[in-house]
Amino acid sequence: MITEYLKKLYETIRSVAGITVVLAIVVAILSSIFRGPYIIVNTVVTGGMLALMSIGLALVFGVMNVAQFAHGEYFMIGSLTAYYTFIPIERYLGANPNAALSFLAPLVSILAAFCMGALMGVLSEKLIFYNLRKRSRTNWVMNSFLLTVGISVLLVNGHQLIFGTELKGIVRYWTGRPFCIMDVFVSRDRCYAFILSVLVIGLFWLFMKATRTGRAIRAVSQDETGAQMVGIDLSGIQVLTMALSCGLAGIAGASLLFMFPSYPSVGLDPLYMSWFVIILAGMGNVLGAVVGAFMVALLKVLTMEYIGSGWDFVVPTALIMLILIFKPNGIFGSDVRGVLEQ
Amino acid sequence: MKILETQELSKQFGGLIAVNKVSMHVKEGDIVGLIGPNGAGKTTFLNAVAGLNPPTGGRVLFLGEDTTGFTPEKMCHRGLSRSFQIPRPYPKMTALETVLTSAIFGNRLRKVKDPVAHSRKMLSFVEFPMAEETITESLNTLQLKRLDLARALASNPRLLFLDELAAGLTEGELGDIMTLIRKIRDQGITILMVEHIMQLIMSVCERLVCIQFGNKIAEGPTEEVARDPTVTEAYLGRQKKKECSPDTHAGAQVG
Amino acid sequence: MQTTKAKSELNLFDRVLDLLSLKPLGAIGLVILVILPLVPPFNQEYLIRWLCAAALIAAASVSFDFTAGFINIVNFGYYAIVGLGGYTSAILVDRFGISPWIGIFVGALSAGLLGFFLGIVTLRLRGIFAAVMAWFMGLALMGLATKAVWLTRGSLGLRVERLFDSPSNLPYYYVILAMMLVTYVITKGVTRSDMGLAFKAIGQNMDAARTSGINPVYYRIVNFTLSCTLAGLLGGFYAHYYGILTPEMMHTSKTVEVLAVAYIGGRGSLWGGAVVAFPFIYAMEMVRSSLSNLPGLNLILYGLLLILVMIYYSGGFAAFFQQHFSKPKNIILYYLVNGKKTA
Amino acid sequence: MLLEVKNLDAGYGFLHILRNVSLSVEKGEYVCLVGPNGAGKSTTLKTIAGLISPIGGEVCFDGETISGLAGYKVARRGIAYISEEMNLFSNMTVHENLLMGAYTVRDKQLEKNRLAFVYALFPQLEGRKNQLAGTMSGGERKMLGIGRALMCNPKMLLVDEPSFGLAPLLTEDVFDSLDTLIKEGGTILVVEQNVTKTLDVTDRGYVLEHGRIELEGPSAELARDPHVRKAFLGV
Repeated sequence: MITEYLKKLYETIRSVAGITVVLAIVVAILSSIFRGPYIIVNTVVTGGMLALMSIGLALVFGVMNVAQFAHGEYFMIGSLTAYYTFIPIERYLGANPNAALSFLAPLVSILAAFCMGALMGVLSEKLIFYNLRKRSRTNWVMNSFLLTVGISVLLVNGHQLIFGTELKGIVRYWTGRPFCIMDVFVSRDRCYAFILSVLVIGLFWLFMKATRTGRAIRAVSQDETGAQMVGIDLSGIQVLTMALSCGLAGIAGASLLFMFPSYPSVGLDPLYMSWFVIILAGMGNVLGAVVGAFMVALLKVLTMEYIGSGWDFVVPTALIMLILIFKPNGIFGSDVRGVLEQ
Repeated sequence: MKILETQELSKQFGGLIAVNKVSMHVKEGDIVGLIGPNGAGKTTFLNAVAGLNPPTGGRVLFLGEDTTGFTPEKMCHRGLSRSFQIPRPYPKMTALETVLTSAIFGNRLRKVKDPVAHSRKMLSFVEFPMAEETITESLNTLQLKRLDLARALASNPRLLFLDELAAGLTEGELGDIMTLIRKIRDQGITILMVEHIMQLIMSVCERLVCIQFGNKIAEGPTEEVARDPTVTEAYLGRQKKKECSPDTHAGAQVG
Repeated sequence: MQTTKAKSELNLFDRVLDLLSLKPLGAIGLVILVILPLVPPFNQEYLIRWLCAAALIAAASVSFDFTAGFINIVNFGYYAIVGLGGYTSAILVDRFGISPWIGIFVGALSAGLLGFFLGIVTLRLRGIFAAVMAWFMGLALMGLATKAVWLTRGSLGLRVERLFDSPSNLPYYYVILAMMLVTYVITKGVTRSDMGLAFKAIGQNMDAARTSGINPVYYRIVNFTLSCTLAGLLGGFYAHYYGILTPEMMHTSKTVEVLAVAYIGGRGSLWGGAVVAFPFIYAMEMVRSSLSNLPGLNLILYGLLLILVMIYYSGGFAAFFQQHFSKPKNIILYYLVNGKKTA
Repeated sequence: MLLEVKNLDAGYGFLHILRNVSLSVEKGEYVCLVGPNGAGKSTTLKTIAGLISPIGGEVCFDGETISGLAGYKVARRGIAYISEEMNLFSNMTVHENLLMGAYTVRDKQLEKNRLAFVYALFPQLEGRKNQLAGTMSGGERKMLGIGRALMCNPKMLLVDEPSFGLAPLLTEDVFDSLDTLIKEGGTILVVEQNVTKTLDVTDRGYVLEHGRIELEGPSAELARDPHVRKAFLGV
């Protein structure tokens, strides 16, 4: 029994995915030993948020075959919503201190960001993708991709038009001394952001695995016709998927508001990073996206550490190009059928 | 003379063996039918020979040359052409342009002097009923099939693969297609056709090859193959009544 | 596709037009563009500057459409390649003191080389993957330009020698107009030849194209190389016209601008983008300058128009034109739109 | 009349396949639709199931018009369609696939009952409960496909080529399970290319050729018809 499990484990590790994951863990541990544990801490904190972004991206690709270029814009919407929710509350708190409210305020802002992101997601599906789907399904992947490009332009400049280009950020969500983890001082915000991302991913996972609707979403991503055959309303699932995906991006944007103040093109960096993740992990592979997010985060942290800040963009890009050339399916494989043919 | 010969040709997709060691041959000037139930691996076999999905085992000999694993464009230049089961030519091109691609690029080795005239000839040869400037998107099945055939013929092939040319046609159209196939053969073009409509097979083909589950189960003159009990069984199902069920159950669980 | 006999029957004017792949209407448009900056109110410097920008976008959209509209691969790193041409030329001129006129061509060559490389690496990739590949290539190039400070001065911006000494925009306008014409004539010429047929075939149905004897490897590489060389040429102009290069110019949003113009103009038409670019850029600049209290409004219109065209009128302006104006009853109009009948 | 198809015309885009097809199925009947490949059998089933919208004609189920409804709405009315390639959710386990089949069933108890019923019908499936559907063999996939369709307690089954890609022995098994369903009061419309076998087990049949119904009648009569033999073997 045990040998069987070991054998299975060995088989998994021997695959490309296994080798990469093991390698990443080894590298992370080694570099933490040589350079200090902050590498692991940074990786984990960045990775959590990146995972939130990436699963949304992977989900939309898996279920709707839409390669989102505008995903960063939902991140931006999230941070913007959080800013405009949090600031009034903080101002109110300045006048009437209230412990319970000051604890809840960040959570309320993040929840608002989720709702706003989801709302925008629903709007884009209803107003844009639905119409394209109705009119023509030829060359769908490419055409919908270009549509998301249009959405991105629209949202970025919409932000600029309405809210201006200045940075709209906050210093911190949570007051208090930073935590000390493994001799590294980590601000409370970062810590809570990580905990939140783990929580949300966990909830998301539970939703996908255990609920009826979650199963329906997975079913649609695996076989659209089959899903219709068992009575699943495709368009409903598509709207829901879009809402979930954009809502998750909104949460990421909101909970990182202290790091990334909101401005029109704040979403670009998260967009690029989450694209790295899903190319690395395989487009449409949601579980792969979670693992991939931490790997990309590690890569980013290491590049900054060893090569220098600013190169954290060039090195992952070069790596992604190699992956695209040699393993366009990603290291965990793509679940989406027919992507390579389109 | 054998124009095409396959030796133990196999094609495997992951764990699935779609074509399993099929050896067959086509003689010059023949019309050979490739038959078998749905999902038997006929189209996969054609693709493996034509290079669209290179075989994973065995050899292909075309005109005496080992062409295993050649790209489709190379096979086309050697003189092998094919029509598609679901003709999806270039949606935004005109009918003439569609045929022109083949007339220009398919004849690299035996250059056609005036490709436009050649393409027009091909269009009239297959009796393409529409104007040559029609955009292919707006054609119906029969027109598309004829157009695809003209495209396949424009490269002056020695051997032509027809993949379910008659599928989806009405009975009246069937007769026209039969005449057309014979007309093509009279041009000196050897034909290997995958077909389901037995009426067409029986009246046109001289030899038949039958495959089932990727294995060749019969090969020979048409009448002989059609009478072959294994072939009849593959098509009509087993004639005998149900046998004792415990046996079947045991077999199912193993498989 | 015309026979040589038919060609010799044409008069000299029509033959020149045919050589330039222009219809009489296009020639008239070109003449208008040539004299436009000389007549008031267009002879003001800032309006000529707009014209230059429009011509640049027009030329870019033509060579972009050469890839996107024919072999059906959207080169998402297009402006990064433009930037590569610009930077190469600028650095050569700066470091080795060669003439900008030569620098532009070396820049174009370097971009062409990258295009060749890009064509090879995207060979196995289809559709979206090829687009993403080009996108990341562009991002990597931009990252390099930002970080290789010793070479490019990074985001501080690289000062570049201008083509002409005079501060006037007029000579630049004629240069870019000529480049636009060259881009159009080359790409249109190629697509009118047999090669264009091969491009369309591999773009529309790879399997059918291959069984018709078309080698997709060769044509894809040729297409990428040519399109990128032309992009590099435009990059050289960009550098020596604006006089300053920053990595920001290689940004994806610039590509999006070109993409929008090319798609609104009509994919696969080549001329559509070039025609649409002028009124479009003018309108955008008007919006931007007259409604300066509403920043970004012009780009919102951009995005909106792109979305609407993509959903409701995927053929763009070219398809609209084909549908409504290409077969007028009047003989003179017919001649203007379609040229002399050659068949 | 449980299912009534009147003068149905259908096809994919401009590819016109069905021409004026009319057929009907009574409650509790076992009806087959046979015909050569490419005759339009699968298209008929897909059109009834709402996966293709018809060009003309009407489909009535249980007295109500269902033609033109989206696929999921047809499924919710109680028509379970089992396609040729099964359309299983290959990255889900057998158990999850079956639960998906009961997507429209809100009643937990009913769901449990159906699950027990399916596992009783296909004991092999219970043993492979936690296996991924994508890793199963052809015969098991077929059973899972039928099992999944049965989970929603359908009023009627549309089965497309139950023998598709199966060895003869496994085909028998699949037909046996359909037989069991009929005995328990189910209604089935089956499409098959294995003619003799199908006509042997069904009550009534339709012969479809070139998108038209050429013959109809009790299966035993059809099996003796010389035209049927000619249509399939050309002899």
